[in-house]
Amino acid sequence: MSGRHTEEHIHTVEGTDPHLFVEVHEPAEGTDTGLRPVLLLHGFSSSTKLNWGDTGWISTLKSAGRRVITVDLPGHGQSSSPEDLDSYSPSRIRADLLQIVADAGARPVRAGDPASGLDVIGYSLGSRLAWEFGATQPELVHRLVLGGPNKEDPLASFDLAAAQRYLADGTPIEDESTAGLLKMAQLLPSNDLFALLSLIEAIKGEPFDPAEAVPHMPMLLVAGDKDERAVTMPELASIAARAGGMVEQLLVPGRNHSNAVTSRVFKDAAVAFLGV
Amino acid sequence: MAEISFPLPDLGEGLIEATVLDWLVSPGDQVERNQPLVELETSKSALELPSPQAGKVIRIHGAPGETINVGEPLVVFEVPDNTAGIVGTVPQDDAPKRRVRLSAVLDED
Amino acid sequence: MSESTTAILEAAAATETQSVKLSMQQALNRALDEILSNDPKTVVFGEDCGQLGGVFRITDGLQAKHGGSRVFDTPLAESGILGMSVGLAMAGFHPIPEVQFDGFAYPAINQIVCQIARMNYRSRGTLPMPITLRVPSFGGIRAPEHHGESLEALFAHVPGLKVVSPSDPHDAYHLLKYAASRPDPVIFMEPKSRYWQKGDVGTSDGGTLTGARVVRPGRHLTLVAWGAMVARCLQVAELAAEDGIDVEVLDLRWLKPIDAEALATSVGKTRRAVVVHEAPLTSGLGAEVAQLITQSCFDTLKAPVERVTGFDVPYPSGDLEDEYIPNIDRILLGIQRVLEYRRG
Amino acid sequence: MDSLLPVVAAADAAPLSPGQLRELYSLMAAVRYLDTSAVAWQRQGIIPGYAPELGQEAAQVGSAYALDTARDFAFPTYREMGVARTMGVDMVAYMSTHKATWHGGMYDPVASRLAPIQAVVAGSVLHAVGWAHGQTLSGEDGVALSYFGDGASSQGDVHEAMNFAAVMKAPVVFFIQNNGWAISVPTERQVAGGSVAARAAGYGIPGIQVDGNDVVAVHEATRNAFAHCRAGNGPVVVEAMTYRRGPHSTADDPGRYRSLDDERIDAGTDPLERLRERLLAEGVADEAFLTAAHQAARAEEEAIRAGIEALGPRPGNEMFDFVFQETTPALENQATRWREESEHV
Repeated sequence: MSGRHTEEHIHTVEGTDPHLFVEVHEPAEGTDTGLRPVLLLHGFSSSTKLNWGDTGWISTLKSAGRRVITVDLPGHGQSSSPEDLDSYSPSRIRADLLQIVADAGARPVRAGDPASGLDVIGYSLGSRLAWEFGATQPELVHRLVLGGPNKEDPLASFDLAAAQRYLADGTPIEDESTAGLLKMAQLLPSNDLFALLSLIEAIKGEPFDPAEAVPHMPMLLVAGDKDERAVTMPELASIAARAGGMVEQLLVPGRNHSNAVTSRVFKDAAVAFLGV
Repeated sequence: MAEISFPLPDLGEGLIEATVLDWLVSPGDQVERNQPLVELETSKSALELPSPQAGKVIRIHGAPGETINVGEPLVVFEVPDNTAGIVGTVPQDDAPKRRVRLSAVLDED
Repeated sequence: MSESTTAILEAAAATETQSVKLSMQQALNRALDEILSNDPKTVVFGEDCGQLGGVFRITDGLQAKHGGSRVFDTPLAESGILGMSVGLAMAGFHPIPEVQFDGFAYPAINQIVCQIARMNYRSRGTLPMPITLRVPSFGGIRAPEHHGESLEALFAHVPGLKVVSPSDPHDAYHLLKYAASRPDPVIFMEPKSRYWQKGDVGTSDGGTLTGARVVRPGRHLTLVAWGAMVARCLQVAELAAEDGIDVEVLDLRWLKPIDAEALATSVGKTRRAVVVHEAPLTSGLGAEVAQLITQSCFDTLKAPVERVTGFDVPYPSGDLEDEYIPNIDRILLGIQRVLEYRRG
Repeated sequence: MDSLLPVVAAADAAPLSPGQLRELYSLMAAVRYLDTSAVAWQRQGIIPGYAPELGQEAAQVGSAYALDTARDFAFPTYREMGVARTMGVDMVAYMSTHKATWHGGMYDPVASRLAPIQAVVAGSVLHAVGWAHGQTLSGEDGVALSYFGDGASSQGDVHEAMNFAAVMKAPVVFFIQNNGWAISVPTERQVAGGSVAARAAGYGIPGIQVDGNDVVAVHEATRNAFAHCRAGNGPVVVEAMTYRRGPHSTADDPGRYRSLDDERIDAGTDPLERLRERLLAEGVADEAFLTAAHQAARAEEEAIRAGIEALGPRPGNEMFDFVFQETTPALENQATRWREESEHV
């Protein structure tokens, strides 16, 4: 894996270091566009490697001359799994992200300076975090690309008690969404289930309300046309549009929530949308 | 020219098959090592498979939506079978060129 | 081994044909494969010989087929590779080490000259050294320094070593198998500029594997050569035929022991000889060959034996390679000098 | 002396028995007597030259005593007479190398498990690695014991050997007799990094230093190293700190590079004397045993000297006979020519 490993950075947020695994990937040699860095935020039960590395996103962005910042969410990938619930809350994660991108060199948008600001690409849960990050950091975030987005976080309706019963004694889970998400989490032996359940619990404490804080920067919403988790994408788009932002939507033909992410159509659209 | 078949590799964590989402190359394309070849989906994730080597693609296996088992042929490359080692070039046997002519009277004793 | 090579070999086996068309690369690869299959004491190793299959792919696929304990990579240290070969031979193995390029035999000279060549002697025959040292040799591929050298005279001068160099895929296949089956150390010099040209390899019968081989019969003059120079001499012979001169080409093959009888027979018939080699002139094997011919054919020789060779300069860079390696015109001029010679 | 070896290596080895301690003394006495006699032989014109190992008896006997000639193999240089004697090599056949009878000596290296005598001092270190790797490939449990000195440790082949052995986890004991001198150059101007054993760390293998004048300590260290190798843990470096009490060879004059006072101070206690005092103090042996050991050593030396004196030159045809397993026409011709022109029958 190329990239500079910045785990030695020592800035703490709220007095604690969340030990998130951060990498900065420099543009492919000779391609540097001089544009602002791109922050990638992966989905639930995924990781930088699965969501962005194996799918070709990092190499695509690097080849497009972009500097890329990746971070594994707490309890995911190579990040540690903190024991305290607070480390998993979306608000705390947003604070950590702010510190990480600042350490990686992102600076507030300045008119006429293409190197200033930060573009953010999220997928699924990462899109929710990106939406909120954009809404709360209007001076920093330049543009957003949200993949597989949903106006309500499916994790908020996750039946935590049923999941814990299932894990304890195998009692079947009635709620289909909960059962599906848990199955997805269990498929990867490397996943830390305790950490993932902590994340869900923390998210339930701070459910997604897109209307509460709406990002005003231009955004591109992308989902597979078979993505059942993103059927509310048009509603999200209209929330953003009502708030005055420029919103584009793209449906990837034939793709669903789990396989839209590799799509060339998605990547090409994102690179073009952010390449200004 | 030699053909080198690249079978579907083990994509990790005990997966035995993958479904083709989309091919990013076509037969006849010259690809570089690490260039994305194909989008695949497994039961766990979707991914882009980079080319293990440089060469010309001559066959691809599996239309979008089809499933391929680990170990089955995925793509066949054509590579020159006379590449030099780590240094140097492969010499060509050109038609012999001469300036000198033999002019001798052989005394056959 | 590439898929196409395998296919060719399988097709050949299926139809029981007596010969297959292979490059020298493929022929050597196949010979090593068979040696490993037939002799459980054989081990093949060197820098990048395992996983990569050697920089010239001579050991391609052998590790996968025969396992990492029989075909393996070593650290980058030629003296270590050859010294280890001595110990393996002492333990009853039949090592086939590779020195990646001829110029890197120099760091191993101590082990080759002081140990491999002498252990049988030192131990009064109780510790034979059945080691076949493969050395990609000679120039012709525009390689950097130390990647093209002609060390045959150096090796041939060392008591206890045998030296052989094949000139085509057929001989490469059979001579390698033969060398590996012998109890003495053999320096196996592979003409790297000939690795890629294909030729018929008769798989059932290698013919006589000791001594020299007449690759083109002729009446008027003998061209003596080995390794990559054999192909060039064959081209020269065809051109000479256009001028009415019938040239015999003798591929010496074994540079130690040299087949003095074959020299005597050939030159006894043609009465004229030119010896061609890439190595520098002075104290090159051409001198040895000329002496052997003079010894046996002095009375009937029509002219002194001519030598067309490289010069007494370090092997030059690729751009000057064609100036250094005997070319067609220089060989023709050598022939002309012999033809023009008149006594007294 | 510090050791990085796992304790497990020595756990199942009993301490040396009184009988073994007495045997070590007998061996050292025989070696001492033969060594000093060989210097005299040279003065008397019986042999043209000799490389004494006076003072290194404990290092040589103690280490070779740990070797199992049924499965192990030793790789000497040219100063390992004590090793040969301990391994039970025919000493007339061994000493014949110093008679200039045959380079590698007349003994059978395969049967005796001692490689031919070797003048390129680091050359055989790589052979030990190759032989040891052969044990791994054959699934056998033999260990190679490679002898060399502080001088040889400067050779590149020693580095290549240690690196190869470490990479391949070859069962080799690199046994260094650091006798303080590489002919005229003292260790401090020969060995950088403090010691040869210290280099082992760079290869990730255990390196131990041992008092090379204490035969029991040498033996235990070597025995532990063998156990470490045999257990599949890869190579070990053992550096026995000793002192070359004599000259480099019978042609060498140490007075040109060290004084008698230096020798007295640096050599420490004579290893044979040390063992003698220990045996007496522990009641393992009495004066009668010691006297008998010295008498046996003298008798042995006399028999070996008689054998050496009786040893005529080898027939000249052997020059040709052992070059190859399969001779060549050219060599046959030369042998014929030699017979016709030079053989005095």
